[in-house]
Amino acid sequence: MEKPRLAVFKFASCDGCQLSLLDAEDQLLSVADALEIVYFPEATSRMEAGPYDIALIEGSISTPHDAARIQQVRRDSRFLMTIGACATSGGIQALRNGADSAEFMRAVYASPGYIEVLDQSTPIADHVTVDFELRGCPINQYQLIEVIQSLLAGRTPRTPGHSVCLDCKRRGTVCITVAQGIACLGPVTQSGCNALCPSYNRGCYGCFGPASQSNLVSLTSQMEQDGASKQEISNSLQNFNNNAPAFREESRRLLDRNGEPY
Amino acid sequence: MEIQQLQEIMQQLRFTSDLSAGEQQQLAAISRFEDFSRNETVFTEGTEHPNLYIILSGRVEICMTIPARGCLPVLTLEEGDLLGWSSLLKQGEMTATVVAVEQTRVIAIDAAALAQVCEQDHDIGYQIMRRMSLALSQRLVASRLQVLDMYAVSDEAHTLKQGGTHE
Amino acid sequence: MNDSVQSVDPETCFLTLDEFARLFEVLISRGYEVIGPTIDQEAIVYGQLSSIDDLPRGWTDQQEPGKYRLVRRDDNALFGYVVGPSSWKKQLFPPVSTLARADRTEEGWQFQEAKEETPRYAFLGVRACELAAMKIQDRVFTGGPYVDSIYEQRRSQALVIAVNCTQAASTCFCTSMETGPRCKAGFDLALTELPDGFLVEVATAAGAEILSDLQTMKVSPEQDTQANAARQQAVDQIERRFDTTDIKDLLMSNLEHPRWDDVAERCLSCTNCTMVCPTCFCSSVEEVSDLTGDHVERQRQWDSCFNLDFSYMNGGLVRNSIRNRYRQWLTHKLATWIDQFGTSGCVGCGRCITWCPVGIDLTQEVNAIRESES
Amino acid sequence: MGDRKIKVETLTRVEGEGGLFIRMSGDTIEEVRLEIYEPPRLFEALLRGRPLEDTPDITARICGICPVAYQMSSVHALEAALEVTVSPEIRRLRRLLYCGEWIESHGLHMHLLHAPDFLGFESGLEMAKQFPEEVNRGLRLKKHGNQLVDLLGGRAIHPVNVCVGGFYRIPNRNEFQKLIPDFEWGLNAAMETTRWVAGFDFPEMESDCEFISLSHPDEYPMNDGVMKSSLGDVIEVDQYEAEFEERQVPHSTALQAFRKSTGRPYLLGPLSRINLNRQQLFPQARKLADEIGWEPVCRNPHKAIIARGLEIVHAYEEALSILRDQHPAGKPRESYSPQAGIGKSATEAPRGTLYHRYEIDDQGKIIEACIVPPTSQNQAQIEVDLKHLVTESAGQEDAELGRKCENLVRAYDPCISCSTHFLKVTIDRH
Amino acid sequence: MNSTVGKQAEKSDSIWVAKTAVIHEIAAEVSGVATYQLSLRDAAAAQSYRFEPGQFNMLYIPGAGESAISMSGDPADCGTLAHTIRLAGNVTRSIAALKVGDTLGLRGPFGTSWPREDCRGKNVILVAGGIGLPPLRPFIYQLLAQRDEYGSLHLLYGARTPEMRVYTREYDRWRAEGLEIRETVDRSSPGWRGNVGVVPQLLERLTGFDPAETILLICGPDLMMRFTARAALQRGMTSEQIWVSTERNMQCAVGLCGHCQLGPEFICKDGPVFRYDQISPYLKVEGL
Repeated sequence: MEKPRLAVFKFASCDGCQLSLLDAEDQLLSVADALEIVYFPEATSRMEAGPYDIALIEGSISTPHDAARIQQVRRDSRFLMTIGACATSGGIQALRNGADSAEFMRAVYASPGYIEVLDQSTPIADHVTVDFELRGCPINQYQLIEVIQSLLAGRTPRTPGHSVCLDCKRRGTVCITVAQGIACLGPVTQSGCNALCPSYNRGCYGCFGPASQSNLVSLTSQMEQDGASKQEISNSLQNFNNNAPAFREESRRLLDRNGEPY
Repeated sequence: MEIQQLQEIMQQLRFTSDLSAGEQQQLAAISRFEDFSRNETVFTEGTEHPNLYIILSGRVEICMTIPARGCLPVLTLEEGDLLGWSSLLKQGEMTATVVAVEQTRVIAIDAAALAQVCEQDHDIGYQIMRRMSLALSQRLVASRLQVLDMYAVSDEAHTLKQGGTHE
Repeated sequence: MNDSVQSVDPETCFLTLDEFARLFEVLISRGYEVIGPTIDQEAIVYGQLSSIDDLPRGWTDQQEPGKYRLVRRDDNALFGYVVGPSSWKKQLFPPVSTLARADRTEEGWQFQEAKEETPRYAFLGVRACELAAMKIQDRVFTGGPYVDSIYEQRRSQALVIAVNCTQAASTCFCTSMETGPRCKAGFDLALTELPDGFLVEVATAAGAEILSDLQTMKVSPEQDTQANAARQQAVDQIERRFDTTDIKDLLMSNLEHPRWDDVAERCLSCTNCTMVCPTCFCSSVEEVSDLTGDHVERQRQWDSCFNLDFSYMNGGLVRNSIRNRYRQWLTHKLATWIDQFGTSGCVGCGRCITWCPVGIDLTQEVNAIRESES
Repeated sequence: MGDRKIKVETLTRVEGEGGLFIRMSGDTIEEVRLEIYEPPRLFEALLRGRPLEDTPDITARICGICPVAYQMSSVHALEAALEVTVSPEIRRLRRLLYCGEWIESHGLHMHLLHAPDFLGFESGLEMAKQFPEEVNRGLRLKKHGNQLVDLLGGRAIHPVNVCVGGFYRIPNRNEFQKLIPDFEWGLNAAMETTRWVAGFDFPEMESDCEFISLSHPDEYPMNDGVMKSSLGDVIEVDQYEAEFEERQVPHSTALQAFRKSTGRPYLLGPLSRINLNRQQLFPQARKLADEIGWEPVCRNPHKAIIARGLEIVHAYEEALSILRDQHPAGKPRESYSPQAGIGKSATEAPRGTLYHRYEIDDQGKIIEACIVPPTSQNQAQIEVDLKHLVTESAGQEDAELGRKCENLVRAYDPCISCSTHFLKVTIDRH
Repeated sequence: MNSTVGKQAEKSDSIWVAKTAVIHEIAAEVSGVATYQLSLRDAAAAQSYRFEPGQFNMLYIPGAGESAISMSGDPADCGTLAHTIRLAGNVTRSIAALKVGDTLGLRGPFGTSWPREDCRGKNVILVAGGIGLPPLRPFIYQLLAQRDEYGSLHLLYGARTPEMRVYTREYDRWRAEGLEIRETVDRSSPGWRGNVGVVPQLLERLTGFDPAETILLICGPDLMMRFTARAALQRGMTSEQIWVSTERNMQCAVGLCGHCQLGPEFICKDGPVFRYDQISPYLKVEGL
């Protein structure tokens, strides 16, 4: 049987998610054995054209060139999977979406005229059909391996959708909000990090984006009751998944609508 | 002779069995037996039709026409089922085409006469309409169930996008 | 611990603080892993103890809906707190355990039990509500036609040393659930803490055997009075009342009550209440395999009815809203549990109230429904 | 000979995406250009107005390969602005964290990205088939680095435990102790690896560049010190922006860094660090440098792979010394109250000096941020060295010349992801 | 009440450990549905294995997981265990990838069975919808094996389309042995001369039985069961005469994991077969 052809593509991102694959030191060689890695510039000089069986996409779309490039990648790829917050929600760089992007460019570049960028940094799914999304900033290496394993076995990958809280309890972390009054996005954030931050005595900052049916209004109301300002709460939602609809809407509700419901 | 025979049968049919003898007789007076051979059309969608039917034996199918797909059967009716309510309710043209799937014997009731009977005697009219409502409500429930496609293979396309599909 | 061997009228004796300190070495030398209260992560949790010094000496907990704080006591009480975020469920029904293994061989799949050595626990500091919770989980895991061997083995080997509450938190309502605060059954030894030692009730042979390694004293009438007063203090401090009259019918006849929508606006569906609950027992099994897929383990993990996927069926989700999931949890805990196991699933420990990040109080939710009825 | 253009569309085995463009007219080299395709992500702009506490988490996202470096430079700069001094214990732990990143990043670059060039493979994964022992050893080293960052930072990529003032939580002694056996093995393995790469067949090359790195009297430079130059002078970190400047050069659309006083580009990174701080290496690393005959000043950029090996050895030694002597006792972080001010810091990322400057207001919000990553500073020097290489090898076929250039670029371990928000970029690939 | 014979054969066996089953035969039924004949590899286990109609096994593909699949073979022959499986999820897709001779894991049997004793001396109407026929088939075999002990026997079967009807090859034999079969499909297709319409209508029309002396057994989607039961109640039957086989997310199969709860019932352990009065209040509540 021919091995599935794997390609890894990068758009606007930090490289961390594709590094997760190279960081799977124990499985890396067996992954490389089970698949043909035919396009993965960070790891190999082998650069074959499509079609690809599995394409991993890192990064968001933020330039006209990338907007065109992703279309070709989609045409070339049978199973297209986005990896990480940039690709699934637009990434930290989507913070510019609401802002004056020309002003943003001027703040960083002396003569921004050279740089051709779109006003918005958007997730891959805004441009092409995505077959599977792996969340996280960065993604969880074990989830990535599980997905690859599932694809090899012809299964639907299993990645849990529960909140961070469940993982805190499974690993025996005491709730930092209740016991210490530390603000935490855990109750509304999807698991995947194994409830990392609370185990390091800090509040979850939402790397894996909103959990399904997350009740943000209730959590942010509680945070306000505990003394946080709307600006501070909104700020806590404006991280790597700021453009994920649930976080984005709640942040806007707090700031633009002064907390009034839509 | 035929009226008597009709009346006897009406005592058995679920549509008419618990009507009073007088009412059954009134109904029998405006009814007659009719037979359709296999593949014979009972009435056609878009036409006006004088009769209402109760099926005694055999089977008919209700078909509706979709261009390029032809006349598609949506429901089959058999013994005891009511057919052709449009003619009684004076809704104008028939809403479907009905064809006998096999040799079928029906009681054909003159719709205009039945309407008149109901009009003149609201007691019997109430009885007839109540039964018809029941039959139609069952038909309606059945149609809903059909629409819901109960047996559709609900593929376990399980949360392909993390969290995404549940929102 | 086995109910049937518990004597009806337990013997009582007194243990000085010094002798109590020796209890640890006695237990450890007898091969027990001592689990009890200790301070970790700004809370009193149940963890492995090696000496009396690991106990939360001089600390107490203050609790209210959505809030827990450690506070210094003005004495050196060792068990001067109420209950914390952890329960003994963690030891008896571990958050993660391997149920079985599968290995692909030339003759096809081979399946075998995942044999793990069962730890022999001595639980120190079990509260009355927690004894009730263990009894409830006993029914769940061992009372039906199918017995969960992991639970059963851990449970049957465990020594239970209860400690009577001498104070209560604002979230406690064990008196309403008739589970406390006095430890009445289900223990090997039960302690009541006094300033200079412990009153010890001996309920089983196993308990007596442990005590035989320690110097015990006769209980003086003053000590007895003191202990009664200490226990009474807990009773007196319980302010929360919860009316459980006909609660099953009340809830099951109000499955479409608007209050479920109301609580759904507040509920985060975060699973915290179910995770801290000492009786909640839902779990899921995950397949854990190597990349070849030839060696697979089935891992059971705590799960929660608040999880969206929990009710997944045929490509859809049965309880696809927070309202439905909260209703499931509450009606199960307080109503249908009675049908299934003959008791309420709630012991009145108040953990779900304290550890809810937004302070949802199940007693208030039920009261709201009850009030709308009358 | 007429016009000649050589284009390497996509540089492989480097972090981030870029290309290489060479234009010659006859024997004259008109242009040698590293092209950057990475879209800008505007970090300095989006930091403005945010609480300073967010900075280490956000700047880490500039680069998934060296997030620790970003976190280190940012917390040091912010602590400077806040006038916070961290305890010796925290300082030591920060070095330990940095050791983890160096081991991981150097391990990755040496085994999976760079070594295949010397042995003729498309990738480290391909190379593993013929050199399983070496690649597996490399993966294990890399894994140790990750384990260390994982323990102290919470996770290998974008650690969560670093904060202004220290850490959120300090792991307990037991957690540190557990790593020691692996690290003892790793120290020996790292020496083996270094001996292995030292035996590669290196192309002859001499770069007359200026080496610059942090320097510290008592320790190998990581998160503290002054800037030292191979020209002999010393620059205070405070003077960084006064001394180094970015300029538009005619042959490139990118801004490139030069030293004002010399008007010439300079080189940061492992080669510079070793050349300037060899005496501060831990004993075994220093001994190994002698053993493999490391020159007093190595000017061959291809040999940076050996420098990385020596630095891994050093990182293992230093990590072990910290791990063995770890008795967490003090508070995990220093407290502070917000105050208006400006803070600057430079630390040594695996690829070289990473400079941060922040201006904060009295509420603790960021007013202005300036981040200067090593790769964007090295770019000018890389182009100079490329030009040199092209001049010497002009007679070769396009493909061969292109390949040689690509190999040279890889020797610097450029991190294009990092450099982008700083560099002027053109998105036009063609 | 109906019996539970799901206790493990040997006390020492963990309830969590599957037994190795070998695939003997795979017969395609209809699109996406096939019947697998399995046998337990361990001779002693195979020897002692017994099940009652209505019960299910957990079939296990390591790595993919377990799936609850009804027994669909003849309970008189427990040597081979038939399971009719529809491709739906990870597990069933993985099973579909297996071939004759391959192995998989099996735990069971679990759950309650059809009320054989209640049926004795009564008319029995079996109503099946779609893939709801396989769980009834063992009971059909059982009824027909002792045909004399029952009154009239009817099978009312509704499928989505004529092509989706399962076990059609057996209908003639069943008819010959005394089972009257009526079928209907939701959607007709060319050449279909049978009924079009939904299953409850078959029950509405059914004549020649005394509702008071009849037991109705229903297996199919929740909705189909509710409306079939409704039609039966309209015909004068009582809830006590109606039995249904329900479906929820069965995972542990022994009532210990909580997934398949419906009201007070764990479907895996207290069901899947319930008397209608016991379960109907909960079937009607949305999202319970």
